[in-house]
Parts: sequence; structure tokens; C-alpha cells
Amino acid sequence: MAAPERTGAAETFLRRRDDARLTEAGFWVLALAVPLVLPEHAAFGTQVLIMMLFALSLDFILGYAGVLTLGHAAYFGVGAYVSGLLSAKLGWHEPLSGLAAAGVVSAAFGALSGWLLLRYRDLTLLMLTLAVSTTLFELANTWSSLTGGYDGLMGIQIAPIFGVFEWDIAGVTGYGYALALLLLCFLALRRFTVSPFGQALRGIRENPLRMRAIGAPMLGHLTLAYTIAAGVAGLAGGLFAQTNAFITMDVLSFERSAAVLTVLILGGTGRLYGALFGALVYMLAADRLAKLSPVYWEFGVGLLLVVIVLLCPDGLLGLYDRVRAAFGWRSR
Amino acid sequence: MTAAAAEPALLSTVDLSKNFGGLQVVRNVEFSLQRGARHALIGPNGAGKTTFVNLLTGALRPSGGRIAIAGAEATHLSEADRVERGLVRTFQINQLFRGLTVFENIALAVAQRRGMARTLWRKSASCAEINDEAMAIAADLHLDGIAFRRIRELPYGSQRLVEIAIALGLRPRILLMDEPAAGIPADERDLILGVVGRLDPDIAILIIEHDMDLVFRFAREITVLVGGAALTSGTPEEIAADPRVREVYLGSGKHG
Amino acid sequence: MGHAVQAAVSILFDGIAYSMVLFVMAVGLSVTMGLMGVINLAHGAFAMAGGYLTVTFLGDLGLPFLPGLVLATLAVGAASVPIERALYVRIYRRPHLDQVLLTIGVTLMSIAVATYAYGPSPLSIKLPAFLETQVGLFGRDFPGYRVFIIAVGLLAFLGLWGGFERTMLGAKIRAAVDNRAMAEATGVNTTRLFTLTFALGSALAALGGALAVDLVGLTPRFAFQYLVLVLVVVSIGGFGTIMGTFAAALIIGVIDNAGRYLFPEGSAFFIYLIVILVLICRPGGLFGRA
Amino acid sequence: MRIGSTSWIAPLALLAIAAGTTVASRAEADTVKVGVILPFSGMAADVAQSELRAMKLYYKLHKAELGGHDIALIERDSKEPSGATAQTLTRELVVQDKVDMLVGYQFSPDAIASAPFITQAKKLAILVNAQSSHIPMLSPYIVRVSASSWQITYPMGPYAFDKLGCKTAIVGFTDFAPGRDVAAAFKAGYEKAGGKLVDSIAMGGPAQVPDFTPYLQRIKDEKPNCVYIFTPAASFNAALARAWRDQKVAEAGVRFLGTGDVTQDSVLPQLGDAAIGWITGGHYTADLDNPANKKFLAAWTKEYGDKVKPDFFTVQGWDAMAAVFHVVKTLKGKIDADKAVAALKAWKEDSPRGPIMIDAATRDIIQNIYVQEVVKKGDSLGIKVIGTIPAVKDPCKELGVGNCAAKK
Repeated sequence: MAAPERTGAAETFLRRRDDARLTEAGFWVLALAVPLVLPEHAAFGTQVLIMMLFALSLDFILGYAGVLTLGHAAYFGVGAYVSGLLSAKLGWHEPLSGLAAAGVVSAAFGALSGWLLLRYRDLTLLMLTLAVSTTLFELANTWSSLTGGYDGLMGIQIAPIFGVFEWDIAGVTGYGYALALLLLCFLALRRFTVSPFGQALRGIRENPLRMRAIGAPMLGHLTLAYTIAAGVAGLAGGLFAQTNAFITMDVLSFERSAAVLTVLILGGTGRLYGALFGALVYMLAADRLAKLSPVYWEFGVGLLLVVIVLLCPDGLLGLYDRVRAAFGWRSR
Repeated sequence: MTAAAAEPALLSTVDLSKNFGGLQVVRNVEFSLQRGARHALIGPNGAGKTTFVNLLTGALRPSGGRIAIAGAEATHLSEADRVERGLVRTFQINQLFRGLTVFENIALAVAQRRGMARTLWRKSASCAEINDEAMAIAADLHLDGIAFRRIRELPYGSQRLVEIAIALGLRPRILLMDEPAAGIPADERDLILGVVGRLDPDIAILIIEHDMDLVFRFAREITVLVGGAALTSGTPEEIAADPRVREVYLGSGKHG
Repeated sequence: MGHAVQAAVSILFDGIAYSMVLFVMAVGLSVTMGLMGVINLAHGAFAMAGGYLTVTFLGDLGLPFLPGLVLATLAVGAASVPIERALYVRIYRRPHLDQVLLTIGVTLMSIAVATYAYGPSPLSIKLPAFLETQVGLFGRDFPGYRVFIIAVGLLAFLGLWGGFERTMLGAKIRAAVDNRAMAEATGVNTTRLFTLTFALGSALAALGGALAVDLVGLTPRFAFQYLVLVLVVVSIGGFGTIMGTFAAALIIGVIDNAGRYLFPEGSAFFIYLIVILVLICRPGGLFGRA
Repeated sequence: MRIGSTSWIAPLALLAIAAGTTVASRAEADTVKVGVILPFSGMAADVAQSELRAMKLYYKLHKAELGGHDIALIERDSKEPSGATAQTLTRELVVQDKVDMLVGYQFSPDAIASAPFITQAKKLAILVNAQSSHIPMLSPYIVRVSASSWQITYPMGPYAFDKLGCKTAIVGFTDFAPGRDVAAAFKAGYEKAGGKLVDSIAMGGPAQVPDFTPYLQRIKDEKPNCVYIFTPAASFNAALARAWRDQKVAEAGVRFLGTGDVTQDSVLPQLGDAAIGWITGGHYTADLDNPANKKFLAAWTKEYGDKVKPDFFTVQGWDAMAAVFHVVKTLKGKIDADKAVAALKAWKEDSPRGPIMIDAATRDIIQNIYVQEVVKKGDSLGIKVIGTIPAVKDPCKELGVGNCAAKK
């Protein structure tokens, strides 16, 4: 069939597009260094890692498959309540299995709701995702005898990880636990995005009409992607419940859906590292700047969104790429 | 190439109709394509040509009548199922994955056809069967030099070729081409026509076209659609000589 | 028996008054979405602006109620023109994601500005004496202000409906909603049409916001509070249809009001269940094109 | 990934910023470090600011009493009421800033989420608000100087039945956990006194558009003598007053009772004349007539002007600082959580809200509950205190009901 040099060219192209770079290790090494160098920031760092994981899950469905949702917190919240309730109500305190349960239940819920909702598009889909997540939020409020509602779910106790690593007040154990999970999910998601399925998702994002015309089962593809994203979001929620040993119905709130959207857009969609970078910048800014002036902070976030949409639609990392290109540095 | 008479038509319609509200856009069309057909569908603007194609592909549901693929009932099959049975189309207005490279565009179709679109855990780079085939198609269409450029960076003529290349990635048995040369300057048309001429002779091709020059160079059979109904069918010579066709085209003042 | 009827009449009346506020707020969004195809989540911000301007005009400047209301409506309509020219024109042809983000951004900024200018506490307006009275209808007394709201809502509906059917502008808008390319081909200046429609929609939102102040109070969160309801009405009614928006507002307003009266504990769910059911069965809305 | 080579920037920035703060937050030796955790952004930002202002004002006026010691406030923004942020801040303040005690917690979940870490870190935590009754039971180092929802609500049950002639009543509440807590408290107090509770109406969640019309209509149709209403302060109450007027509930013979949240001083003028005659039970109103309050109001106006009126939140901040001062003075600057709690158990203070003390058994505040009637004062509205229920202990823990029943 094809001449060998052509095949080689395709493989070279794909490897250059997909393969990990040595410099990426820098991110993870530095992330690992945080609790060693600055153990007192571990608790905050854990929150950042959880936001990173949550944003990663959104990137998979929004950045790769192009599905716009206003209700992604639904899956975060389901995961949080699954692992929280397992411990608080059923007395199951082992962390890894609790986390796995969060991911599985959330993925199952994602599969069901995705199969129902993803046949719709545009504002209809937007409203449906919003309605589903708000219904869950209200359910958690109404059913507070189970969930604790606004006051929160008390009595979550998480056993030491592997029975060895105790949860310390500084949060170093939690940080390590979160970082390990983040890395695993990142590697899995990266693998999915560079697979033929990942390619099909990009195709749906770029042109759903043509994807249908080449015979792609759109609903099936999207539901699978949505299930994976929901599972990862559920893991993030489960992690949130376990590391805080406490959750309120806030885990299902619209504000959380909006925040993760902002985080992802800030970093840049469809590149995984955008989710990580966006979460870091957003959380740091929220932590450091919001207190200076709450009003200005809200204005700042709004302005940021407007500026990003108008001036750098592919986020901070996209902006960085463009700056590099403008200076003639080799990108890729 | 021997189209045995006993072999059922690859694609056929019986009494196919489509209404939008009170407006009947396609009326009772009887139509068939044999293996290896080189068929052209012509007609003035608003004759229902694109609607007819959308009925064939399953993008629209017919209001009445039946469609069969290789003799098997296909009226209610989904778009995806028809593609699986070898019915593939190209678009009059480019429908490409504009942010992706030429190679990626073709590879998407190849992966879909090979049933590998759900492969999650293998890296694309190691899927040699997809990559080889996609690159081979690119080479056939002389796209290999620009295989790793993004669609949106390419000139329009090259984009039209990718439109066809994606369809070829699906290994069609029946290929519906909606104005493949639309929007291309006259001097580049030969490139498209050359590509179409070199396609596998077993593929049944239906081409919808305004450009009579192209139609007469390509087609062995022509159907004229007017007001949603098939006015007549025949060889190019018969159609050229048919006074009703002349009247339709000259009368409505539309040509090419 | 008589008591139950009395209660039913009250619920219906209050539900209709609530519906009219929803209609006036939502109809502008419905038309702009149908026409420009832009998901404008900042629509609530324009409603809020109407509320705050009314507070300023009535409270600080001491204008009488009706002129103050009209002035606030016109002011927001006028102010929306430069905003449309500067921001919205850039996102008309952009993906929905960009539209959602930009308009959420605008809303956040507007909330911050309102907090800065008016503080976070709730504000209210003083109604004129003629609206504080009760109006006797069918042998019952109804609060005058709600009767006024219903009258304004009906006027707005009739005016818009008639305007759409009878005026040149209405015809152009309808044509452009149906088929923009065709309308442009027949010489409709869609750029100007968009600006005009946007200004009209924003002015109506402002009117709705101003009307709502005395019903639910006014805080900077107003921009988000009403947004979900307005989106619900628009998506259930279908884009670009005045009749559909009116019907959807009535359905939502009356059902929501009755639901909260009869089943207070379930009040949070009614609306969302309606949304899910309606949209799953008719994704384009009850009165939209499928 | 296109961005591979840039990915190291992110954590580097984190390290740099974090290191910066660590250096900056080193404090001097003889200063007691107090971590303040309040929602300085979000929907309760104005309340948090008011509380902080009161704390700073108290510090300014009483600094001389510290006798050579000093107090440094380290403020942190707990943002949304998710518990998570407040908990993270608690841990950071303990581990990183090495604070001697903690003050704050506006929302109940913030305190509930942080309680285990307060215990683990052995730090005194003074609740500035967080009114869920059971919170002090969650950690032996939590002391509350605000109020509990049962404390405010429960005594109003008997008062309504005995003194206000409420033979039948309805309770209406914003439909979330704190609201349901208030409803349960009123029901308990009112029915124990012999009243007949006709209905209990959930009036929509805290996130919904605050339109009270259908609920008030329902109340009117059920014709009770009185209705007892709780809404979270501020933005809901103006709407409540509008609907109350339009539905003519008072004219139908229903008397309005509620928690002090409804007649929060800073929002009272926005309620309009419809609120005249409303009666609420609360632990502070700016219109209280006692010398400590007069002094407090004068100092407040001098410092911050008369535009923003102080209310019960403000006084909670004031008294929290008073408690901090008491601890620092008693322990002479050497803060130990057990000794600090012991010191507070013996603490008595003449607060602007009247005499207050800490219940040695529960670490909750003992204070007067005032029956407040809304009256016209000049052009605006004011409060007339028509009754005082003295020295109320938190009934939830006394009775061992609701959240306070099962001690974990």
C-alpha cells in the first residue's frame, strides 16, 4: 500500500502531536515539591489539585468534544455525596474504595444523563444541563436528613490510606493522595485524547454534521466521552469530600459549574494543561486578590472573561503559544 | 467491468416523495444506480436535487416511498447504517474538520470505517493500519505534500479534494457527490474531474452538477429533475437532444 | 366552596401578575436569541439596571413614578446600543461557548458595579398613592400595583404582537428570524436591525426589572436571580416568538405560583421538572420550530 | 500537548507566591495572633465587613487595657458557605501562621467543617455567627458569643401564646437547614406552651427568587392568629414586606412574628410601612436603651459615620473581640486553649446587648432575648422593645433535641 516514508511521516506527525515532553515532567516534579518545601500550604494546594482534576474532566467533554454544559457540578456533587455518605452513613471509611465508588456511580449517572441529554444541542442542552444540576442541588437541600443540606454532611471519617498514611492537619497526606489521583487521571485522559476515539471527539467538535455523514454514532461517542468526564468529575468530588471530611450541598451549586468553566477558559480548552494552569492561576488569584476587595474581584473575573473571549479565545496557554510564535520560537 | 443484469441495483428509490408543510419538494421519484454507474443529476435551481440527496443519505426522512440499498430495504435506516452499507456523500459546501490537518480529516473516516473509532487505549501513532490507508488516499489525491497542514490554511481547491478524500476513506460502494467542483476556478476543475475519473470503476457514482461541461464529460447517464419530479433520464446524447430539457433550462434562464 | 374559589381566584391573579413580569423581562431575550442567535446571559443585568435606575430616578431625583419608569426604560435601551456595538457584534458569529462566557463576564461586572454604586443591601421604591390602593374587580379587591403590572404586561404584549405583524420593522425582524441570508439579500440592513432589536429587548428587560423591584426587592444578585427564570421562559416558549414567550410566561408563572401555594416543599422542583419534560419532548420549545 | 514546555511555570509561580506570604506573615514576639475567618467576599461580604469593623473599633478603644501585650488580627476570606474554604483557612492559620486563637465563622457549615481541626490543633475558636445550635458540641474549644437559632426562637413560642394572644399559629421559613432548625424550635416552644401550630410552610430555597406571595396567600387563607417567619437576613425581607402589604395579611387579622433577622437594623428602613407592627425576637437591636449600647453607638458613629447602622451582626463582632481581650488579659498573653476556655467560662460582660456570659456547661452564650416591635420613628422605622426574656440558655442543648440530641 502506502510507501514506507509516508507512513513514517504520519507517525512522526502524530508522535510530535501526542507524545509527552521532557519539560512536562517539570510540572509534576514541582507539584511534588510543594508539600516538601512548603508543607504549610498543603491544604490549599490540595484544593487547587481538586480544581485541576475537576477542570480536566470538563476539558475532556468541552475542550475535545465541544459539548457546552452549565451543570458539570452535578457529577462533582454526586461523587462527593457518594464517598461522603459511604463513610458518614454506612460506616465505610476505607478511602480508595470510597473514591472508586464515587467515580463509578458518577460515571453511571453521567452515562444515563448523557444518553438522555446529548441528543439535544445549543440552548436546549444548556438549559437541560442547568435544570438537571439544579434539580440535584434542590434535592440535596430538601433531603437534608440524608445529605445534611446547607449545614453539611457530618461524620465523614476517612481511614489512613493503605492503612498507613494518617491524615495530618497540615494536609500533606491529602496533598499526596490528590496529586497521585490527578496524575493517574491525567495520564488516562491524555491516553484517551491521543487515541482514535480522542480523534473522533475532535471531529465532533470541529464539525458534527460531517461526523454524522461519515457514519459516526454521535450519541454513542458523546455519551462515552460524557461518561468518562462524569467519572473523573466524580473522582474530584469524592476527593473533595474525603480530604475535607465534610461537604455541603454547595458541591452541586451553579457557582461551582460556572467556576470550573471559567477556570478552563482561563487556561485554554482542548489541551489538558490548560485545565491545570487555569485552576492554579484562578485559585491563587481568588485566594490572594478576593480579600483585597470583594467587589473588585468580582469585576475582575467578569472583565477577565470578556477579555479572554475577545482577545485570546484559546486562553492563557494559547496566548503564550502565540507570543512564542510571534517571536519566532519554535512551537511544537 | 461487467454489470450483470441479474444483479440488483446498488441504490434504488420507489415513488420517493418529500413534503415541507404543504410544499412538495420531491415527487414520486423512481431512480436507480447500478454498480459502476456514472450518473448525473441535473436540474434548475430549486428542483429539489439537494433534498433528494438528503433523502438518499438519511439526513431527511421521506414523506412517502421507499429506498433500497443493494436490493435491501433501507428507507428507515439511520445515516450511520447507510454509511456502513457503503452509501457515502460529499457536500456542495465544504463540511470539513477545519481545525484539523488533511491527514487527520481522512484518518477520521478510515478509523470510522475500520470500526476503530471507539478505540480508547491505543495511541493514534501506533494505529498503522489507519495511518497507512489515510496517507495512501492522500497520495492518490496528490494531497500528501500538504497532509499535515490544517484545513483552514489551505486554498479552496485543495479543500474540495479533501472533501472527496474523506468520502474515499469510507470505501464507498455508492458515492453521491454534490457539486464537487462548486466554487472552483475553471482552470482547476480538471484536477477534480481527473480525480473523479480515476475512482474505482466498481463504485456507483451519482453527481449533482450545474456545470454542463463537467456533466457531459463525466456522465454515462443523466436524470433531469424539475419541480421535484424526474422529468426524464437517458444518455448524455439523448438528454442534449431532448427539447423539454432545453426548454426547462432556457425557459428558466438558468445555465451552468 | 366559596372559600376555595376565592383562593383560586387569588392564586390565578397573583400568578398572572408574576407572569407579566416574566414576560416583559423575557420577550426581549427571546427575540434577540431568535434573531441574532446569541445566548445573552447578561439579559438579567439589563433588567437589574432598569431597577436601579428607577430607584435613582424616583428616590434621588424625586421624579414621579410613571415618568421615572419610562425614563429608566429608555435610558437602559439607549445605553445598550454602545454595548451592543462594542461587545455583542463581536460574538454574533462566534461559538456558543464564547457567547456564554462573555455575557457571564458582563453580568459579573454589572453586579460589581451595582454593589459599588448602590451597596449590597436591598433597595426599594416608593409607589405612588394610586398604585397603593386596592382595585375592585368581580366583587373582590386586588392590589393596585399588581393590576398595574398586568396592564403593562398586556399592553407590552399587544404592542409587540401588533408591531411585529403590522410594522415594517416587525416584518423585517420576522423575515430575518426566518432566514437571515434571504432577508439580507432582499436589502434588509441586518446590522442596524440587530442594534435596534437589541435596544428594544434591553429596554423591555429594564422595564421588567423596574416593575419587579416592588415585588421582590432589589439587590445586586437580581441579575442572576431572575436569569434562570427568564431562560426557562425563553426556552419553553421557543426563540423569536412573542406569542410563545407570552404563553410560556403564563404557564410558568401560574403553575409556579399555584405549585408554591399548594405544595410549598416541592416549590424548588416544579419549574425544573417542567423544563426537563418540555425540552425533552419538544427541544425547540412549545411554540418554536422543531 | 502543544504546551509541554511551558508547564513548569505554574508550580513555580505557586512556590514563589507561597514563599512570599510565609515570609510576610512572620509576626513579633509579644503579640497574640488571632486568625479571623469571615466571608469578606460573596453575599455576606457587607455583614463580614461590619463584624470586622466592630472588632477593630473595640481594639482601638480598649487597646490600653492589654497591659503591654498586643493583638494582631490575621484576616482570611472564607468566601462561599461550602465549609471547604473555611476549613482550609483554619488549617493554614494554625500550621502556617501559627495563630494563638481563631475568631469568625459566619456560616454554620464553615464552623462545622472546621471543628475537627480546631480540636486537633487545640486552638480556641470564638464563633462570631454560625447559629446552628449544636456547633459548640463539635469541639471542646469552640465558644459561641453570637446566638443559637433555638435560643432566639424557642422562647418566642411561649411568649407568643401567653403574651401576644396567639392561640393558633403558622411557622414559615426559608427552606434550608437553618430555616428548618428555626421551624423545629418554634414548634417545640409554642406547642409546649399549649399553642396549636396549624401549618409549617417551607417558603422556597435560599437561591430562589424571593417572591413570598403564594405562601402569604396560603397563610391568609388558613387564618391563624399569628405567623412566625424566618428568612436569612437582608435581601429576602424587603420582598417579604412587599408581599405582606399586597396580600393584606395583617388586615386579615394575622399577626406577624419572626426572628430578629427579619428586622435587622441596617435593613429595617427598606421594609417600608408595611412592617409597622411586626414583632420579632432577637438578641440585639440598635434601639436598645442601655448605657453600654449608647457608648457603643456613639463610638461607632464617630468612627464610621451614621450612614451604616450597626446591627446584631456588628455587636457579635464587638463581643467576640471583647472575649478575645478577656482571654488575653486573663492569661497574660500566654494562650493555651484549655485555660482560655476556662477563662471564658467565668467571663461576664456588660455588652451593648445587655449582660452576657458563657454557659460553663455548653460553652454557648447566655443572653437576653428582646421582643421587638417595629414602630414609626420620625420619617423612618425603628424598634420598640416591648418585652425582655432574661438570661436565656440555648434550649436545644438543655432539652437535648434536634441536632443536639445525639452526642457523637
